[in-house]
Amino acid sequence: MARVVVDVMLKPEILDPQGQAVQRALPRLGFEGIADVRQGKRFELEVEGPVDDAALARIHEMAETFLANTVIEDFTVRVDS
Amino acid sequence: MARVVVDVMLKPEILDPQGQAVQRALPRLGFEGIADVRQGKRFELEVEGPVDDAALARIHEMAETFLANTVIEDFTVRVDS
Amino acid sequence: MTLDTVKHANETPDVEQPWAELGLKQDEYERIRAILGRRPTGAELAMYSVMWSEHCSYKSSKVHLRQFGEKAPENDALLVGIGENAGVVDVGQGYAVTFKVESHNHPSYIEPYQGAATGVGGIVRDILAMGARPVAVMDPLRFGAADHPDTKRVLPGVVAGIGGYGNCLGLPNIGGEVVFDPCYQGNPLVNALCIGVMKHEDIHLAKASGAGNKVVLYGARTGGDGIGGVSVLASETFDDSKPTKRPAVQVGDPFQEKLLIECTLELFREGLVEGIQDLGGAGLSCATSELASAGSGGMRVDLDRVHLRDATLSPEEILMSESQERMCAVVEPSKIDRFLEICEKWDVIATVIGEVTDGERLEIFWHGEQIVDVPPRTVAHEGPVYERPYARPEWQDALQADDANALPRPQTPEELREQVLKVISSPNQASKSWITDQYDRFVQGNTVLAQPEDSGMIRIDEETGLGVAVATDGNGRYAKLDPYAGAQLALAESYRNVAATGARPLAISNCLNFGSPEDPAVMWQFAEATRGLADGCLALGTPVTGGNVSLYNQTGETAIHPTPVVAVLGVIDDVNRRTPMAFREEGQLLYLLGDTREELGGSAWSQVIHDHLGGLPPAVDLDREKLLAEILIAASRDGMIDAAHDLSDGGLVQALTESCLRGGKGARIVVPDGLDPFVFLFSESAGRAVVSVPRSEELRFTDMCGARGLPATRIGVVDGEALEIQGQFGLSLAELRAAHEATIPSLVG
Amino acid sequence: MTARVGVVTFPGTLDDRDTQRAVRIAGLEPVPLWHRDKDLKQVDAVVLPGGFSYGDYLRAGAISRFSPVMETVVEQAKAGLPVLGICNGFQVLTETHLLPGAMLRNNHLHFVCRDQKLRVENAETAWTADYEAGQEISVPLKNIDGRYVADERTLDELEAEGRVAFRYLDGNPNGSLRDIAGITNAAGNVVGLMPHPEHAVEPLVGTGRTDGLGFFTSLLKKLVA
Ligand SMILES: Nc1ncnc2c1ncn2[C@@H]1O[C@H](COP(=O)(O)OP(=O)(O)O)[C@@H](O)[C@H]1O
Ligand SMILES: [Mg+2]
Repeated sequence: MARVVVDVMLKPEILDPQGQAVQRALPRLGFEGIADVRQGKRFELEVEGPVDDAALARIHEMAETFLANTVIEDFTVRVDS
Repeated sequence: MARVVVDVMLKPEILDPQGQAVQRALPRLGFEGIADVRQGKRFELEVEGPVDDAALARIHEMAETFLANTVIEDFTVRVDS
Repeated sequence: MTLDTVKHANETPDVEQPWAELGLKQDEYERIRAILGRRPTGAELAMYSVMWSEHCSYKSSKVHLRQFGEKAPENDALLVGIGENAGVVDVGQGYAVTFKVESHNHPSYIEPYQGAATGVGGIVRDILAMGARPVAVMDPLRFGAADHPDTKRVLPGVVAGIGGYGNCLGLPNIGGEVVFDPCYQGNPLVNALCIGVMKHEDIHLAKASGAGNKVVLYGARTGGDGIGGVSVLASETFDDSKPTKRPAVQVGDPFQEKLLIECTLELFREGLVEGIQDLGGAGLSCATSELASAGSGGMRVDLDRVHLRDATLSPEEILMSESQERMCAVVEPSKIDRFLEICEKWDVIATVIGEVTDGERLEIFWHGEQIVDVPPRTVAHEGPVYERPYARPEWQDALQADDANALPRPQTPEELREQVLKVISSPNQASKSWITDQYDRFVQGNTVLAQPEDSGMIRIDEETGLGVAVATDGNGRYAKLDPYAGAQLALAESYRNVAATGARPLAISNCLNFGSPEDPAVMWQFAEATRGLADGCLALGTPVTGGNVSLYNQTGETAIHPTPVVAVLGVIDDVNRRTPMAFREEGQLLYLLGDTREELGGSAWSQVIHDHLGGLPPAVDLDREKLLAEILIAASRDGMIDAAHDLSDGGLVQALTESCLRGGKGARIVVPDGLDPFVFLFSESAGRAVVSVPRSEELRFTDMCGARGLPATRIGVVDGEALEIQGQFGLSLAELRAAHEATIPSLVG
Repeated sequence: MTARVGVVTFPGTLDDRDTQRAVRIAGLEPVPLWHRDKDLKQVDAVVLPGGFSYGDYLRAGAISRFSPVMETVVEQAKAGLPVLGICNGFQVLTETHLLPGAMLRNNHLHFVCRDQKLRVENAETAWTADYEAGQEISVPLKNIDGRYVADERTLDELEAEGRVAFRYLDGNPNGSLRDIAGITNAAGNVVGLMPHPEHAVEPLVGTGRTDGLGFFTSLLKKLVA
């Protein structure tokens, strides 16, 4: 079975308090030099059958209409190697 | 500035209620053929300075002690190209 | 690997078995062999080991818990007593209420969010299994020192887990406790309580009867989480050298649990359930053996029918899995179709996994081959019982001799004022709203009172206003000084809290959190605390309906303070008559009820100002507690008081601070003649409350107190924008608020 | 005359029974609606109540939006049926795009449960006609994903058209842009807000206020008029 990964991140202009909270905590934990942190979602889909262009197109549509809310989020789809 | 991505996923044996809920919804939306869905977190770190082995080692430690809870989660670290 | 069938076990009697790794002792293993007349199969060994663990079998505590039955007061209200998933109490008008408090301490230390979340999930299923709709939760919590780094890890996770799970279930969180003490570092206590409501005729029991009836497993799929988790984990001290004792924790799915609740209630409504059991610690091992043990016949289960999340699980693992959000029901064959239909309606997976037989054995099969053949009682109800040795620790005398009443006291009004501010802003005495504001207290629309009120109160009938109130209390410092008195003080405080809101205390549940039972000093604390609690319940007429024991709460040789947590359930005929704690009306008179003695042992003052624990805890007078409760209830019913607040840790000044801030009103207080202002403000004498009396009711109220023999001292009046102790000092409400409310956010916010 | 108000139950909905009670207290007739039924049973209005439908998994409201009942709700809302989304219901309405914008995790990252002061900015919608414009009310707020966001253009448009229906007062509890607590569609029949009016309808329970009753009585006024 093939794995397709969909990454969903908040659009750059949207405030990401989770990422910020992580970033703020880093120096306290002794990790310096991280200028910014953004936190998003990662979906791993196990696809039955071949992952051809048609399948990828369908997953793209799924990401656009369901996995991501494009009002606030961007997404990428890729086959996991 | 270089970007390092840390992906954090629940360990395979740990229940992933979010992934399950997503998977169960897919057929209703007309998307068939997805055998399993797991949902995790994706962190994008903007790193100041060079991303050399030392920096990656530190980020690895950060992921292990902070970004992931290794009692229930696995993680991977990679430089974004 | 070959399947270890019963046949195979008969043929290979000398196979080495991993009984020690599973937490069994040599003699326990020998006993299993004796019961079966052969070596157990792997599956049988798995079942016995989890069911005979401390957590499931109560093997160290049983001999002491028996007193709760033996000394139980006569009480017509008790419909179901100890031994079922939770006790049930008659609250009148045809309604019954079930409630229980349970611990999830060890899992919450390892994974605070999930540990606490699944703690809520587990207790909710216990309540549901009785036939009741869960209507509220509470969460008595204890953490290490407030400024300790591990507290910063554990506390936010635990609070988020309780909120994340409870909020998602739609159960209002109406109270609990938050206590900090270094003794809980590495051993946080996460206790969770749930209250459920039903009609008398809806009570369900955990037993499998009626040969031919089907056994249905429904809810989440079974996975590999927490195998041997809770049970084994909660049955030994932490020891880093044994990583096998730290298995994967369970992850909760509150959404699944919400579906399980609604589905199960619909199954009850349609009369489709003969017997029911939730799956918690020890999973299917527990559910099947308990159902079969309590019923009249035997049971046959085809384990390969269980819906799995992970197809590679072995039968042993399936039996031990502690996957959450599952229930097991016994259903008549003619009702099975409808049963499955309702499960489908709620998107709940349901599988017939077996049936009740007319035999006497619990028999489990795996693809047609028999892997378990046991008498169920020997698994579920006739486990080992230990008479652990116990002895009063030799340090107890020295501890009690180290008298807190002899500690240096403030010398000037200015110093007294400073110490008041220090005490009310200390982590244990400070406002907990940073935590409780993360819990939904409004959902279901029946919350009459919620934290920080003395007890949570839920309306259960909209027409008549019938309601119930519950409070939980425990004070490990008192219990350390004297476990017998400490347990009674926890009971008395919780009882008083319920009465302060106007409800009549009916029954109790309890969670007994202690160190290792293998330490005779800890066992003595346990024996004393249970004896104290049983005697106390007899004196107050409130039976124990159920509870939970959590042992091995210790790191190395150091045990936590003995921490019995007591939950008291009360009933109020009309919630419109409840008494809140806020001072609201200027000019109302403040009365202190009860006697104030010089009692500072274990007090908040001794902890905050002197970091001291020694002496004796406040004296217990249960007759006085009863009288005080009667007065508070009568005054509420007859509209003689507008506010009441019980006095406990922190003493009078703590109670005044809370009531003033809650109502946004100040108070002018006069120190009664002959009383030292310091003792007046800080003593923690039990059996006291402060009430706010409208002037028009003063005579009637004082007459009642006088006639009944309850000391009632007029100490001041609701007035202004400050708490003013005349002749001593004043503190504006703003100052009080800043001191009281800033602490917790600054520690963990 | 009275009105029939449908109250939808999704899997994981929590405040459905509370909403039915509020509808009843306001003198209207509650009609339970089930997420799998397309049929709205001839109701005069629909409330999507609060809770955690589908556990709030993926995004709050994201999965419920695809339920059969929502197909009809969206269709009829576009034809003028009064629809109120409370909390999770508001999230569902944004996911269906009946209302613009989206709801994100609170900026402080915690669940917050408190009594919240609001200003009714638009008293002309189907659900606010019983209030005065500018009226201040207090109702409970309880959520973790309550931060309203939309792009600047949408926000300006909402402001210009008077479609910001409620604004937070005395402190923004979650970082919502422009203190927005609730909005309406252009026609004024579809309203969504994060706070919970259904928990402020009886003096005894909840916060002890009845400021939320107006949402339900407004409906009657609109429907009868
Ligand atoms: N401290 C206690 N006081 C009274 N009853 C207790 C106590 N601890 C446990 N019990 C009772 O023992 C029985 C078994 O407890 P437990 O194993 O915790 O139940 P469950 O399997 O439902 O979690 C229950 O009826 C419980 O109420
Ligand atoms: Mg149980």
